[in-house]
Amino acid sequence: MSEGIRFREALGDAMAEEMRRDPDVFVIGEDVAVFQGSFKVTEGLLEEFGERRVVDSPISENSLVGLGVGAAMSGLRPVVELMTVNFALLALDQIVNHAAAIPYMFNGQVKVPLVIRMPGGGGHQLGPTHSHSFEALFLQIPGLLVACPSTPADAKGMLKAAIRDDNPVIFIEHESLYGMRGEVPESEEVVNFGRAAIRREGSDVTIVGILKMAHVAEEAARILAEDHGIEAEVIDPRTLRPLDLDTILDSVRKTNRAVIVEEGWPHGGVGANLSTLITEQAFDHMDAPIQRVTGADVPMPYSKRLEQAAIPHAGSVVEAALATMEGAR
Amino acid sequence: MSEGIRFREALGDAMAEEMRRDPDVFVIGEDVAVFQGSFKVTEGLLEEFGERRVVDSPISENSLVGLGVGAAMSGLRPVVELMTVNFALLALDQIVNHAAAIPYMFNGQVKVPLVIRMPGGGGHQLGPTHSHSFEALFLQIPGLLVACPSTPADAKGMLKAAIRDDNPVIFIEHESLYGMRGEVPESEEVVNFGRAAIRREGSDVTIVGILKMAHVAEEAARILAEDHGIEAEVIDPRTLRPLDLDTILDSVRKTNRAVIVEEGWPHGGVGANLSTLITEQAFDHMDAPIQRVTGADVPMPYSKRLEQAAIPHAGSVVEAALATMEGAR
Amino acid sequence: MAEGTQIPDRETCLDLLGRMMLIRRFEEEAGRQYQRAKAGGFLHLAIGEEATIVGTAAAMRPGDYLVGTYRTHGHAIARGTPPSKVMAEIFGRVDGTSGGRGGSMHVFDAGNRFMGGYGIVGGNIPIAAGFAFATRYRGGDEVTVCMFGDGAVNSGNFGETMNMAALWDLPIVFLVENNFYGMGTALERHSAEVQLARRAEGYGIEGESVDGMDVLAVEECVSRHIEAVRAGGEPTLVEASTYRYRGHSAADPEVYREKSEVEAWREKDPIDGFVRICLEDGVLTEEDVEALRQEAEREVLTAVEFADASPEPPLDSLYDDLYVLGDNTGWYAIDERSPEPHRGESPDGATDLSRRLAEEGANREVDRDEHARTGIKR
Amino acid sequence: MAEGTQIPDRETCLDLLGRMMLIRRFEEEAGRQYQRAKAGGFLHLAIGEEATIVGTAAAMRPGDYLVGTYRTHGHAIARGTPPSKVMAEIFGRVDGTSGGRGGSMHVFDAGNRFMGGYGIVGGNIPIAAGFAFATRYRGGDEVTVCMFGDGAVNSGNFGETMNMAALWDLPIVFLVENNFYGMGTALERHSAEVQLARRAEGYGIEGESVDGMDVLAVEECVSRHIEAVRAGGEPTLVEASTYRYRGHSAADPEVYREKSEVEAWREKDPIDGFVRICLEDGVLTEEDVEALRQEAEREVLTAVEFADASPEPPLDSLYDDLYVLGDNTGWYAIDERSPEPHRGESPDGATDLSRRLAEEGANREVDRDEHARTGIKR
Ligand SMILES: Cc1ncc(C[n+]2csc(CCOP(=O)(O)OP(=O)(O)O)c2C)c(N)n1
Ligand SMILES: Cc1ncc(C[n+]2csc(CCOP(=O)(O)OP(=O)(O)O)c2C)c(N)n1
Ligand SMILES: [Mg+2]
Ligand SMILES: [Mg+2]
Repeated sequence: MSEGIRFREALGDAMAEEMRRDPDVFVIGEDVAVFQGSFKVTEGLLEEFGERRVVDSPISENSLVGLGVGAAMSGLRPVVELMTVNFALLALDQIVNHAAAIPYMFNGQVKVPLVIRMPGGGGHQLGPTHSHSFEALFLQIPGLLVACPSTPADAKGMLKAAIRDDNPVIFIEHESLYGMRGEVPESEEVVNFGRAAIRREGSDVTIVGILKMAHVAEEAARILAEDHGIEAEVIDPRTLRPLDLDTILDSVRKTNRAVIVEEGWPHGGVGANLSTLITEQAFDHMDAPIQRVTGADVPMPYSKRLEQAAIPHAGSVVEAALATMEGAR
Repeated sequence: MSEGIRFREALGDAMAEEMRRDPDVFVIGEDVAVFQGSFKVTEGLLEEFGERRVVDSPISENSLVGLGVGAAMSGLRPVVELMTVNFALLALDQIVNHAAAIPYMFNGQVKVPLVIRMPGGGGHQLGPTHSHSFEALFLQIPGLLVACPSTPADAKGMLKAAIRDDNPVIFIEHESLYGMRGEVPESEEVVNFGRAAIRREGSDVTIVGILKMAHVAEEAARILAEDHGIEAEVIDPRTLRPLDLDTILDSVRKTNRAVIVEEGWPHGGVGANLSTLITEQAFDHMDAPIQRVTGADVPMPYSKRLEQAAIPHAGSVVEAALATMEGAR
Repeated sequence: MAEGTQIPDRETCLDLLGRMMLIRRFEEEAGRQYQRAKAGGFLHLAIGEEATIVGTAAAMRPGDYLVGTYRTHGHAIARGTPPSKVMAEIFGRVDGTSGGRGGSMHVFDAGNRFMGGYGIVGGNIPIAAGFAFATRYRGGDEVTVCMFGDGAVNSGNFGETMNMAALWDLPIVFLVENNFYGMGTALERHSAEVQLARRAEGYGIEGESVDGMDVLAVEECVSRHIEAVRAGGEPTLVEASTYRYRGHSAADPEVYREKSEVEAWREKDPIDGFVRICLEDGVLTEEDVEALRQEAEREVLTAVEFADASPEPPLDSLYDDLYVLGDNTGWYAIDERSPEPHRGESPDGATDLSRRLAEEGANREVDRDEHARTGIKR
Repeated sequence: MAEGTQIPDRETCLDLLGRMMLIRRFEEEAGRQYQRAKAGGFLHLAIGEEATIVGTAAAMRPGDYLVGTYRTHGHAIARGTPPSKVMAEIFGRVDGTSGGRGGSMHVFDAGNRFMGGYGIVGGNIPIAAGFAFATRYRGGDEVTVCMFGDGAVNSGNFGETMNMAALWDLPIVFLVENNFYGMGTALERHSAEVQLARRAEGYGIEGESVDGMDVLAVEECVSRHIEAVRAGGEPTLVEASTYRYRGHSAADPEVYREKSEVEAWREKDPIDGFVRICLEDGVLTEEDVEALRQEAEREVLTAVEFADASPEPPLDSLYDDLYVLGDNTGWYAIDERSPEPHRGESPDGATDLSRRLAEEGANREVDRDEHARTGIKR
């Protein structure tokens, strides 16, 4: 058993600390209170903060988010948990046409300091309706911030930053990471958005990944080093809006090669966006086409075998990295 | 006044012809019947086909689409009109978790031969909630087909193809094009998906655009030819799923330069996807970074001045094309 | 007018009538200005619905929250927003309530607790519940009134939010402005139960119908509901029956109803009716009414002048207020026309190329196809 | 059991009891197999709810449509789907009802008119209305029964679809399986009105509550509603009060309810109760019941064997049935692991690299964190 606290505890701690610090912070969502959260992220909050500040919601996603938008416009700081990202589709009108648009469309008269937390991703055989990776959908929307932590420390620091932020924040958590342990710094540490983390330094190829794929990227980098003598630099952008493109560009200008790994679908994905931004701004530095490793272009199948075949693994990332090396001229 | 029939009439004709041909085709949506369609696309249908086949819906977008999904699973061929694409956010759960997923998740036991028509786009001062371009959102979703016609002939031929198709089709119409006239071939002409149209031939730079931006691309090409002696090849992909990448790649391999123009937002957009796909497959042919011209990264402002500043115009496309020429080595 | 309604004092009558006349005149003028292309987009006028609007606003305290739809010029004005700022918004100018960003559908005036202005049918309903939630959370005594159309009761948000509000006893009054049409679809063609107040029953709360053409009846009814809620009662649903004389928006051919139906409703005109009883009662004189008419005329013409004189938003404000800048968001966007991210810290993020192209776009003759002005609009 | 209910004939009793016992045994076994990691994902068992399921199915004709949620193993079996095919689906195998693509939440059997199996709460409701719409469109006499939980009545779809169905007189019966909890949230904590049948009132249609632990009462009530609808009546809402003995899904710590509450409901067990009255009446003997028990045992063990023997879906089926191939869709996807678009026409679209990497992923030891098996699941 490794050191530190679990990812889910880090998130719970972040909420608890912010709730202690600021009486305007409250948590609302389906089964966040009595049930203690469907992934136990809100465990203990009801006991400490009571029903007023930890609120179980009916299964009414669009109105749940809309209520959060209104409460945020009134100056509260709601942390809305959508049970999973899959149900965010039901709330997309409130997210896009309301939360994201309101500060702009009302000319800055009101802010929407709202956090929408949602677990997502595949790998647990939840099938086509319950395994989505929607990062690529949210990053499109101006007016939102989009956070995708991959470590307990980031989970805590970024959630605290999100709660303190005055903008609507989409906060995506990967269900596979909840059990992961890691060292988490002392309480007041905040991890501000828009600063990518370099998880490993290297000069041969840049590998970019978020959420669970940040770990797959690291695993691939280890294999590349051990089996192929290739030193990969691994970057976790941590937030997709704002995006710390500079750190990625600096790396790519050094390595001249890049691989992007994501769990979502290939068309119009996180990788397509990053690949385009990198190519636009570092065209002359690229020695080979950027490789993307993405989830398969299908609704996620339930069968374990098919599901695993549809999700990227380190082996694919290694192959992709090797392909960028082959492509060198 | 130019020749031919209007875009909206072409769409209306397509529906009427398919309804005459196939008794299982019906039209449902808000104000499609008595009101004759909010953009008059369904004008006359109620009169010819009656209330059974031309159905006014309550303002209940998610259930409206869901009802269409169920009816399609029962073997009917519903043409659902969402009054505008902006309201599709309310129906996204039925579109993504149901229409797109069902054939796959039920192992091909049922088909979902559903067409969802929706007008979209900006330019009419409808403000932040009513001016969206969501092509980039829909093209991500495996299981959907995505059509974006830019001429009356395509509008008619593609809508007929969509209605005859056994897959769920997202059919996006640009509100600014409804009044456009054009020659439309005789009735049984169908324009199958997955075949890009080369709107103008040229060898210096490839310009790709859909919907209204297909016309902006053509205008830019005229300016490039007249003012700069540059011959642009203009390609309208027509469908984003399936995507006729081959035609685009053939062009780019000839011109070695590309500009993509789209009305939607810059992050994760149609352009980002295309740019990545082109770069991946024609990396060695690109003499300059692909240029994207996109809508501004803001909710669409109402003010005419701001709105026009947020929407791409031919001038920007010309600048972008010139930039690809500068970038040549 | 309802049997036995007491005519209020002179000041109240002047206030109610004045507000209704101002709103009526404002709306007529907005329609005229729209025809003259001073405004773009959609223009949803509420002419005929003034008693519902003013009666409701009159029942509210200054601290209460009013939430409306995309047909809310009058609602904002009834709450105290200067007509000139509403007109400037319709004109898309910097002095508009929303700085010209929102337009006619997205009027907003936090100062007067007119909390919008929402273009998505039903989208305003949960947001209003959020205001009420915040009030209860803080222990305040403000009441939120959320107004929406008969068409909006069929939106998913309606049922979801009614349940939440009733479940949590939120201090909110839901008010259906039943004008018998959702666009071109008549009430009985869009709603299974046409007595919309009955929609409350499934949530175990009270519903009541009121004559929305009678400003006193509306004021009395809504006051009762607001004060019951303020006193800690459950949320309620009020259905006000009213009518819009004009089309759904500026260019609605109105094929879905008979002229005679419109005429019949005009007989019940809320302003004419109220003038009549005030004169009959003697609380007001013809001269009072004429003075109010002139006052409305003056205010509305001033509003047009003000709006006309107000500048268009400058192009370099395009990204303003997209984000609240802070520790997380030092910059906001990658614009399409410059390869550089726009740094929020620097007041002048756009490159010259970007600025020049944007200017070009903005100043360029707008290629309007026929439906933009005369044709088909919602 | 309800007063005065007539005990049906022997054959019917054997049928009802046999189906309930089969489903009970099936569910218990599915739970066991899940613990042994034969199944993945969520497993939502309906143990305790058999009377509602079987009573409803018994009221339906073969051509009628049944639509359920993600807790529907029993519903499919009650409609006639072989238990072995349901088990194979839970195991994720090719012989599963959905070929292993859908899993426990997405069982589907068009042949027996069990129309799914939907993981999104409330998502099944409008789809069911679509079936009913199609029936009415074609002039058929099939009735659709749409079942969903007490939690689902709060979803936007519920209100939207109730209105549409009532407005258009669709041939559909809505049936709430009220088991008093939506996950860990008790009825009175999620719904403002706890008499869920009352939710019908706002749509002007009839609602009725029935004892969902009494198979005869359910059968009688649902039959009445179905036949009224079939005869051209309006849609209706039936609320069946029932209970799930197990947690919401396989790993629910059940902190939200007392053991004693579960025990109290077990006293009303639908199978025990029905056995008792059948024995008391004499229509069935102890031997009959024992024979049914053995039959259920045999069928379920056969189902497990069948599921175990059924192959895993081959990797090159990953893209099958994503699209119906035709004139518009000759190819379907750009895969992540090969730069080539997959041509649907060629049976073998994937490149060797693609195949190899997929194999590797699929065969690789799955890195499960602790909650995958023992911890937190919905
Ligand atoms: C979700 C959504 N669907 C459709 C529309 C288009 N639309 C605008 S107003 C309207 C009719 C609304 O009718 P009602 O609620 O009765 O309000 P009224 O216009 O009569 O005031 C429709 C369908 C919209 N704005 N939002
Ligand atoms: C739209 C949506 N929100 C949330 C969930 C997660 N979830 C699955 S089942 C469930 C509870 C549903 O309760 P109820 O409708 O009473 O059905 P039951 O499980 O009791 O049969 C929830 C919240 C979901 N699947 N879909
Ligand atoms: Mg109306
Ligand atoms: Mg339940």
